[in-house]
Amino acid sequence: MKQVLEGSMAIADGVRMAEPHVISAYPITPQTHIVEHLSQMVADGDLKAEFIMVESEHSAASVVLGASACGVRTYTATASQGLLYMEEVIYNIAGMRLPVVMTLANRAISAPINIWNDMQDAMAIRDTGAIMLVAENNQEAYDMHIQAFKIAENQDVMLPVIVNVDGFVLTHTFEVVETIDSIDKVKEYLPPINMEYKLDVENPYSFGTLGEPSVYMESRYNLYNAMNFSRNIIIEAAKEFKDMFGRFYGGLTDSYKLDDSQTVIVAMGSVLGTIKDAVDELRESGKKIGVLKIRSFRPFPEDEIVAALKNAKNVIVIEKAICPGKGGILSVEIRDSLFKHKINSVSVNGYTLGLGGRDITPKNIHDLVARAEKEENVDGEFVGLSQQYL
Amino acid sequence: MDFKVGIIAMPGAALSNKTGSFANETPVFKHKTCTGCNLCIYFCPEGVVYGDKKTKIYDFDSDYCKGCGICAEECPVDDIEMVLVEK
Amino acid sequence: MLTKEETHNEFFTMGHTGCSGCAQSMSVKLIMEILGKNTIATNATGCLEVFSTRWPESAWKIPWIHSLFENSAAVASGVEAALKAMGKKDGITVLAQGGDGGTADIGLQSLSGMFERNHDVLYVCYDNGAYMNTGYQRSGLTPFDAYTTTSPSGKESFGNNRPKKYMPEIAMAHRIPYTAVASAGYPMDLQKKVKKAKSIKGAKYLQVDVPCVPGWKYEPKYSVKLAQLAVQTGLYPLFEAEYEKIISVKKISKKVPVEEYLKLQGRFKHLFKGDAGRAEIEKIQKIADENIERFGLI
Amino acid sequence: MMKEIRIHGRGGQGSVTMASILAFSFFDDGNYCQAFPSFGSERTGAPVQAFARFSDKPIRTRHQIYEPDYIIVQDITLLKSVPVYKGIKDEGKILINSEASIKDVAGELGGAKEENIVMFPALKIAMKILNKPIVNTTLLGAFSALSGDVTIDSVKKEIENRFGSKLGKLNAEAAQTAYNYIKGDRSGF
Repeated sequence: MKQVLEGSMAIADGVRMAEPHVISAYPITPQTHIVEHLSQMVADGDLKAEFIMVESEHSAASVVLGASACGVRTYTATASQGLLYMEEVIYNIAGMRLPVVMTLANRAISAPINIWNDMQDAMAIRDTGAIMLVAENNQEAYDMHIQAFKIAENQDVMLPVIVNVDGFVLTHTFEVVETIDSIDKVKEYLPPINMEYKLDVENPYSFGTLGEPSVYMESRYNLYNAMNFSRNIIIEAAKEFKDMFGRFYGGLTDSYKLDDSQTVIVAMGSVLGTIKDAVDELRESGKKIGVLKIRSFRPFPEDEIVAALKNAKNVIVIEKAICPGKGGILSVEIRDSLFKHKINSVSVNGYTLGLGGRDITPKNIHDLVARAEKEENVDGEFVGLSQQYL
Repeated sequence: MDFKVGIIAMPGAALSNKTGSFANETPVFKHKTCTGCNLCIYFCPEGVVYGDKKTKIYDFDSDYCKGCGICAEECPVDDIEMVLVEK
Repeated sequence: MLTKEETHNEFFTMGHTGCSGCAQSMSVKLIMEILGKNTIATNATGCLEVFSTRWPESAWKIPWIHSLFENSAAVASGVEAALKAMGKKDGITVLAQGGDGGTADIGLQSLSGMFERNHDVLYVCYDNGAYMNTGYQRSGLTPFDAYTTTSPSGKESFGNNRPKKYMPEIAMAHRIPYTAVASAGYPMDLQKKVKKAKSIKGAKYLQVDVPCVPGWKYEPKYSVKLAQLAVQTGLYPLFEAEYEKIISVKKISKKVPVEEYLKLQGRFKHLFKGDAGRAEIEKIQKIADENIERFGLI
Repeated sequence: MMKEIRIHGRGGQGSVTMASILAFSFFDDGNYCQAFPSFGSERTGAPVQAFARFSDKPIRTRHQIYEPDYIIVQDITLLKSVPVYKGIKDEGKILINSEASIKDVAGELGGAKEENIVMFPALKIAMKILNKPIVNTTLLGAFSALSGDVTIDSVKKEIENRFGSKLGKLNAEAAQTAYNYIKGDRSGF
């Protein structure tokens, strides 16, 4: 059914369709509406789940860790500082191969304190071993949460999945979302969770043992392999979803007007909508330009990126994060992917925009397209700074 | 499945680790004054002492005894003695 | 009758790598004997976790999970929630475990949250009065004047300059249904308290005094003796509380001067040099006397 | 075609509610829609903005609205502190809650054309019907009449959905009265 929903409501409803058994959360802007909606669903009896409102994000993640280890479906959500406080536990969840699903309402990091959107929080946890998907709009956010459980719980993956949704820009925006009417259809897509190893008094395994030097690397290697393998599962989950529900947003990446593009804009998340509109305008004026959307940031879609960019001249990476002491993050990874495939005909220009909720406008996109034609391998340059504050 | 490597251990698998080799001393149950109080069983940190309250016959599992000497120290009737392990 | 096979402790086995004379492993053995098969345990990072689960070995024959240092209580909350969600909570005890650092310092927040939400979990703090797993650093439960590597004695110091944090009273302040303090020196008393905790629904806190051979610096055979002396001096009062009310205390059978307790331990040996040390021992005696008075131990 | 609305108000006046009711109403009329706040940490009384878009095609863009087709001002005092007219399209219409006449604000027009500004006594209507100085629903009725881009029936339906039966009916009545007022029927006064 098509209806107008606030992003947070859409996400909560997507989570409800997956019927998690245990939800735990601690409030942080802009994640709050999601968990408020979920706790209301539990209070109203629309979702049968144990909802544990904890005393910190560290415990929110720890509660779902403990519950997940018992073999039930679990969910949590956070943002920004909350995520950083959770980070230790996220490593642990991934290390113990527990299929927790989590929403990250992307938000800037202190200091200065800032509640608005960017993706610096996500970038801070990119090596935790969690799969990181990024939603472009609230429809995709809704659908992606259902897919996330399927990916996480795949027997050969067994990793946490973090669904990134831009804070406020998606979580607090009302727009049309088509929800799924039949929970049975979702069940058909997403079968009940079935973990081979769990905390069970009949089969009493020990979880989270001491991994001495003789075994630690092997355990990390297995995780690393599972993450690599998850590429297939993410793509499969998207395709199966399309077959069943008719909606598709790409596998690890998606392309928009790429075929003959000399200039390609690469981005992830909600800014893609604004970029696509700007690209339509540029196309009308005769520019050969297209868009590559990163849908899965971890695992990183190296092959897809190389295939999409190898014939381009200019690549513009629009990134809402910065690595002090280096530059861009996504742009560096893209450049590395091309380098590894010995493609040196492409100039990859990384630009930093939209930090701490700074609006990214169509004019920004037009300006960058003009700039990128003259620049070469820009490394995370800040765009749109106010000279008066420097 | 591969992911259990380093993470998940089988129940009680520690029994394969014979900690008896830690011991420098080992108890000798003299069976002279024993009253069958069972304190040696209670107090053994490893749980290696076994025996019977009625017969007052106690022994220990040398495969795992670390030779701490608590049983001898706490025996209220001095019926346990620690002796050096010959290595 | 216990046979050789049966002594292979059913749910917490031998073969772990705890120190010779470890009072913590003794306590775990006693506790698991009461809790039995239908128990799921969580464990904070610490000695117990390290010595009982060196992969691929595990001394546990119950489902057991270690996550991190500070989240044993939160992980246990999640385990309890999952059992509830599956309709399996009845008949299964959730046991959360931590050392004194993992409980009263870094884990205090998650423990407080677990208490506050009154999860049906028994939390056991094995209190050996310092961070023994990392090599004897001071914790919030390190006793007054004890030497640790981060509260060393020296020309200007008699060791840890603050009294032990009274953790059981912090637990009681949460108005949880049951709080108890026990000791490795009194196994029947410990098991009685575990039995009682097992029968009560809601959050339970049990703190067990577990002497530590390398940390306290004594001969392994004195583990029990020291645990008993801690009680008999009044330095470690054993009691039970329901909600905010103390309902029983273990009376001291024969009051022992603290000196008898201190002199057996290397961590207090700096107090036995000169008049200044003597004055410090007086201060420790005062702590013991105050406990005796406050808890009515005699 | 996509049209954009920017709402200026103060924290507590229900600007975000207004934008979201607009979105629901546009949807009821068969359009795609989008509504979002200026994502501020503003507290009661501070100037806030809220935005709404509608289109016959799915809406992708997510930037804030700089060149609106419509501007709605809940509180005329904002004119002194906030450039409320900024970016208004040539033919863009501005709806201001005020009993003042257009001449009273002639000096604060910015780039806006006088003939595109509608001064509308929303507060008076709200006080009469709701007995409360909350003008957002009244302004929604006026907007429906002024723009012709959203039906008053949809607006009233979504107001009732939002506020429940009793309060919803009263607010819908306020919207209808405002609608009639703009359409020239001042019988309610």
